[in-house]
Amino acid sequence: MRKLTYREALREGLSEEIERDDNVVIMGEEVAQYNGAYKVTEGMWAKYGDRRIMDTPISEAGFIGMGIGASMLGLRPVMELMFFSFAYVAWDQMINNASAVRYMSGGKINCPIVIRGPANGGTGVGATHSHTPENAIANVPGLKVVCPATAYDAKGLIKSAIRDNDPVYFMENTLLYGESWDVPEEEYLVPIGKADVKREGKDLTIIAHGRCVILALKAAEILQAEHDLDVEVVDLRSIRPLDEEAIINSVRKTHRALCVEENKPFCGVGAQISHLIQSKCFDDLDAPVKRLSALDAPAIYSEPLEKLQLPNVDRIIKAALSVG
Amino acid sequence: MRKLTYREALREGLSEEIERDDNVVIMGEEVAQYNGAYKVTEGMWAKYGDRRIMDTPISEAGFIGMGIGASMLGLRPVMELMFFSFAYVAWDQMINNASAVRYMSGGKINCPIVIRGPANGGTGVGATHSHTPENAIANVPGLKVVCPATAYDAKGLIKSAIRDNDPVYFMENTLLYGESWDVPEEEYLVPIGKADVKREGKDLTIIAHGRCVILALKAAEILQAEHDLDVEVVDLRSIRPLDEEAIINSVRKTHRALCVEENKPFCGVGAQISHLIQSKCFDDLDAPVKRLSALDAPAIYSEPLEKLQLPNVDRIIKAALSVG
Amino acid sequence: MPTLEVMKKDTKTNLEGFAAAPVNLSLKPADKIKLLREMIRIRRFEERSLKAYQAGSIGGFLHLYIGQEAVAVGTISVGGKHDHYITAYRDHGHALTVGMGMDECMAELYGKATGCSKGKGGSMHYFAPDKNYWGGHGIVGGQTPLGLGLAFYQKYKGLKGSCLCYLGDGAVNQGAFHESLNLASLWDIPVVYIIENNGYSMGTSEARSSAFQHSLAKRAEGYNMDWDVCMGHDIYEVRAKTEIAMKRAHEKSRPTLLEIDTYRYEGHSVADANKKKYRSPEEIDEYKKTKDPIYLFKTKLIAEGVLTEEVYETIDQEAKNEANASAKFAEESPYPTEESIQEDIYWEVDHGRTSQGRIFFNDEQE
Amino acid sequence: MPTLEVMKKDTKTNLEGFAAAPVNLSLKPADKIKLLREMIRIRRFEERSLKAYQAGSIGGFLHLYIGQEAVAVGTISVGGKHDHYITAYRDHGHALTVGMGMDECMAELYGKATGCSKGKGGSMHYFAPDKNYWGGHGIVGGQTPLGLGLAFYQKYKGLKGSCLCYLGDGAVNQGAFHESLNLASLWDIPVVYIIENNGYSMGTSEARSSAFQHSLAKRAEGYNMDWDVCMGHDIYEVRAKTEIAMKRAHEKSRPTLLEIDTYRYEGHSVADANKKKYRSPEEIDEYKKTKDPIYLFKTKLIAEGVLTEEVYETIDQEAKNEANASAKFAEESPYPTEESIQEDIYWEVDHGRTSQGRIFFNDEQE
Ligand SMILES: Cc1ncc(C[n+]2csc(CCOP(=O)(O)OP(=O)(O)O)c2C)c(N)n1
Ligand SMILES: Cc1ncc(C[n+]2csc(CCOP(=O)(O)OP(=O)(O)O)c2C)c(N)n1
Ligand SMILES: [Mg+2]
Ligand SMILES: [Mg+2]
Repeated sequence: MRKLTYREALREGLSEEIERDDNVVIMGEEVAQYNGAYKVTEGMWAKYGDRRIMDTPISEAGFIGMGIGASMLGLRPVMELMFFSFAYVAWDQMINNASAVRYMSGGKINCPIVIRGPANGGTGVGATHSHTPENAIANVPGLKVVCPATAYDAKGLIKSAIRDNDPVYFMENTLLYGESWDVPEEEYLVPIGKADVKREGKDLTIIAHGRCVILALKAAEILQAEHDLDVEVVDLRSIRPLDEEAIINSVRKTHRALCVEENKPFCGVGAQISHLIQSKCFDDLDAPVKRLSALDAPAIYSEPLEKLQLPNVDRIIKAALSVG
Repeated sequence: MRKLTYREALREGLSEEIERDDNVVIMGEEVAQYNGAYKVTEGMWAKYGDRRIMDTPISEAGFIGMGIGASMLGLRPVMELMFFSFAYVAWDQMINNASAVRYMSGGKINCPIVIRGPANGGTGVGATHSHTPENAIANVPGLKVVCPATAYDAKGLIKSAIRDNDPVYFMENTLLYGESWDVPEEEYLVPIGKADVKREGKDLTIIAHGRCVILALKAAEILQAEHDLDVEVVDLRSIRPLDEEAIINSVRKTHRALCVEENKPFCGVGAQISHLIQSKCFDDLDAPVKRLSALDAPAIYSEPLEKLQLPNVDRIIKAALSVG
Repeated sequence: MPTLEVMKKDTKTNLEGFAAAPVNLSLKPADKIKLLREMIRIRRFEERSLKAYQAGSIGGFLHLYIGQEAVAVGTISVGGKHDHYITAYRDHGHALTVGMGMDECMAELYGKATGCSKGKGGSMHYFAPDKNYWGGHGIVGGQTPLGLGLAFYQKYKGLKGSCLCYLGDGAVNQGAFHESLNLASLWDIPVVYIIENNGYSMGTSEARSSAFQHSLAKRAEGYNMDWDVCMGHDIYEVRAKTEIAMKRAHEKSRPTLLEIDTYRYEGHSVADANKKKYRSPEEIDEYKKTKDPIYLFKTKLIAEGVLTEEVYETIDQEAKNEANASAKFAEESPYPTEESIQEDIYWEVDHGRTSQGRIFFNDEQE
Repeated sequence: MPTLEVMKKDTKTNLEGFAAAPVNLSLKPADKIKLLREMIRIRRFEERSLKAYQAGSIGGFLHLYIGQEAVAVGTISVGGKHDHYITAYRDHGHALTVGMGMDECMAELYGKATGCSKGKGGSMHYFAPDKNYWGGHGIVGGQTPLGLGLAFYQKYKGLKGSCLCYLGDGAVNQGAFHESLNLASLWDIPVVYIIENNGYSMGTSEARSSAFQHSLAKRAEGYNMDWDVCMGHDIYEVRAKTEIAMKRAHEKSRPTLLEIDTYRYEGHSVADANKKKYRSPEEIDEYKKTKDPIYLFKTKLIAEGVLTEEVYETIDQEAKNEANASAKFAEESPYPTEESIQEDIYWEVDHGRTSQGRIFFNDEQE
């Protein structure tokens, strides 16, 4: 099958939806004439023009709020945050307006908006540019959060997100943009809220999302080869809605679980999943659920150190072996 | 002993620190001439004047950022958010600048700032005014979060928070402001990071913070009287740092745990604590850790419904009895 | 914008100047009566809601619009099919003006299932998308980018439309508003930002919250945007200046910042204990005596021979009756069901799931 | 501000006007050489860092200041004991000017433990509180309220101080900056906001990101704040206009919005692939030829008889040697230890706990 990079797959998904629906517009800093800070939208402005692909000033609260307002009338804006970290200057718009306007109107309104961008560390951009707030966003009823780990999922999920009638926050990863995966020619969608077992195994379940899935798969191979540990890797793909069934089924089979994520530990996604597992698989568990997160510190700049701070293959192996 | 309301206790703590240290200033909307939207600072402007007690325009990002900047030089600003929910328009300042400037400078700077205000629902103010983001804030290394449940703790903790050399986010509750508790005349501090067992029991541990502690204590009485269930209530008081030892010791004694909080369930503080308990008390638990949170929806306006949405005595009793 | 400046001075001296504006000359007697009736209905509705609040039937916040009626009625009366409206939490006046019913509005205050938001939004969150009314927003300044988006949609679809986005004098110092002004001018978005300047943000006077020259609206010059200042007690002036701004939006797709001076008679919200401390009772009485928008328009219409005392009394009585009836309707309406707490959150949950997986996360307590 | 307007025109025609300003007349030859040396040191330091980046010794972002040297050197050279500085991520120039060493700065870029932030902050996050330098901030506009706070502290303590808070032309459209302008003027805070207008925010020209009249600085009028515009290639003009603003801060405790036109020669960051697409190579060359701040000042000093080609060459060679030495220092320095990842987060953890309980939350993997 043909291979596409994560970046190309996203671009293809975005382009297909732009062509499919006149209500789809892309806005963000440098998405048009500059071709995207990370080139996700490369060539789209030349092809689709100013009306559909719009460069914005550095006013995230303003233009994201504008997108939310326009979405109330039926526009389907896809807003790029150059870094998802910049959501914090637009937090009120993203958390209050996008999530609550439907409820506060008694269901008269919905906001079919997508807010996407890279949410990750690992490239030496430091503490303020490396936030991964999927936990905080998924805490908010009314919002949806997806974190694709592969090109295939990125394309299928961005298309589903754009067609979704609720706000979908779509978190990517700059370290994945250049990686390639099989992506079919023919159109497809990946449903939001469906996890994907990316590796089957019987001894331990690793639950992860985003790039940590890729690291977990690498770790699984080594654990198999060197430690004879047969690991199942469950890629959540969506954080909210959450495919709890997939997690439970896997843990009921393996009796052991490790949650891996790039976020800081306190109240991370792994905490929610650990709680889920202990409540639904209490008698199935042979050992406590373990969690592996970024070392609990602001993202450090120094690249070799940041590699140690983030989950990496070695840390995953160590954690997997430590699951009693 | 004399009784003070939660509001009076806070005011007394604030006043003592204002008089103790010229670097302590109070800023916020309507805190001075209006005497505070919830009267926490009543009379302080008249007593301490414009220099120490400052009214601000409705510019949370601006004035809170200003406070953070001034704190880098040694000022100890106590910023009032009329509602803690308004933090979302100042989120970048509160999350990035207050937490990361120390790290990014290699430890050259610290920000002794306190940001306080009510974070609660239950008064029919609706979805945008009822946020309880202690989980999201405690996720951030560099920040501290405290949630006092009584007048005694409120006074002792606000004084400790003001003297603390790191940023402390201090979450109050409008439904507690008018409630009274014993508060000694003589000065005292309550250490940040120390939980308080507010009721001893042997059958079940309820872990809570803020107003949910008060509800849990009421529920405990009924559970004792009507169901012969002897409940221990652990008041966290601080979310970060967290007194894990107090939680573990209690659960090792009772073998059952229920986490109660007002936040929405996904990645709430209860998830973190549930994970802690299952990992540290795996063999001590007779049943899965249960969690009780607000019903997973934006805060509903209709007051009788909001009472059902939030944790209340009946829901706590039901949840306590459901712990297998 | 010198011409506008002149008009501003103008208003101070010669109120009749605006009666003569085309948009007002075109008003038939019935239209004028309708404008008056809408202002009266707002006031009576809110007076009734205040009673209900004091009786304990209404909780939470209640921000009354009494005194500012000519702003909502005057501005919205100029709008057409593709003109949209969005405001902050002081939203009852705009709601009734766009055509929302007293019943649904009062029931919302009572937190009843028959309320315009099914009791989920409350006083600060009235919405009627079918009437181009987009709320009702509680976070100061938070609605200003939304209004930009409503207007952007008109332009994107090639409609001759606009959005009137209202905010208070205190809200102008929220960052999101500044970002919105720049975007509006930069992108030629047909939005009209209307600062309802009632002189106070809660207990803080305009002078204690904003640094400015001449007027808050003049800040628009920094964004190369047209602006004007307007006396909010004269509905003719409000209509005249709103029409200029709307024309600009419709024909040039250019934004306007319009500051309308007005006054609120009650406290910030009905819970405002200091409403007569941060401003003198004399100040309030003075405005009521000399600038009450209903009284002024009533007098004008009588002078124009369009209205008689008798007709006025009837209109007023009808409004009172309508308000009382709405309170009765609200009283008798049921509260929302417990199940409804988790409805109206996700479109897909209300209309059939399109996604999979768990979407609400409470532990079920078997 | 007519007088300032005049000065602005002035600059266009007559650069000497500013050489004659008292703040410049008072400069001794050695002082002038020092200013030139500082500009050269910045350029050579950054050229060297670019080489290191291209060699792969530096990662993350690297935003070069080359072309803008006269702004940092000119403005900071006017400051005194109680004048503080804070800027965005393009912060190397200001850092060297306040007196930070090339070694600690270069080592920081390499992510080494000997860096000014122990390798924890990187290029965007240089700090030297002991030299009144407060960073180095990565979030656009995020430093503007912090600068307000640094200035507020001077006023609170009754010091004759100020804060020069730098931001870019793209940053002016962040809400926090607008809020800061209003607060600064409303509360008489001695802050000088300096817009380093290099014409672009990444690939977006000033005209595509800001709606304005005449200048970005003129927006200050909306806040009743003094403002000025300044040519950033003439260090004499930069010093003259900075001094006016600082005097205003020191003596009247009033803020200023000062826009300094300048230009960056390199891309937005060294990773900017389009640096010659969103602007023409001719545009870049034109500026280098006619407005290079170092070349202009060098020529001026030679004309003034203060400098000779020989002296210039020595200074330049010394700067290059210093930069190369700093790269060597950085190369040879150790990386931070793994333990250090969890240091410098909480003051109390570094100095002895004052609170109790657990403060870091990773599962320990026994
Ligand atoms: C971001 C934010 N900060 C503070 C508040 C609390 N608050 C609600 S209304 C208000 C005053 C607003 O005054 P103004 O904008 O003049 O509108 P008015 O009430 O006069 O109509 C304040 C401070 C809020 N709702 N949102
Ligand atoms: C809130 C926020 N949005 C976007 C960015 C990404 N970004 C970093 S610099 C920059 C351009 C800023 O341009 P300008 O303010 O003119 O400063 P210059 O780079 O020219 O010095 C952008 C968009 C950011 N760091 N923070
Ligand atoms: Mg007002
Ligand atoms: Mg620039």
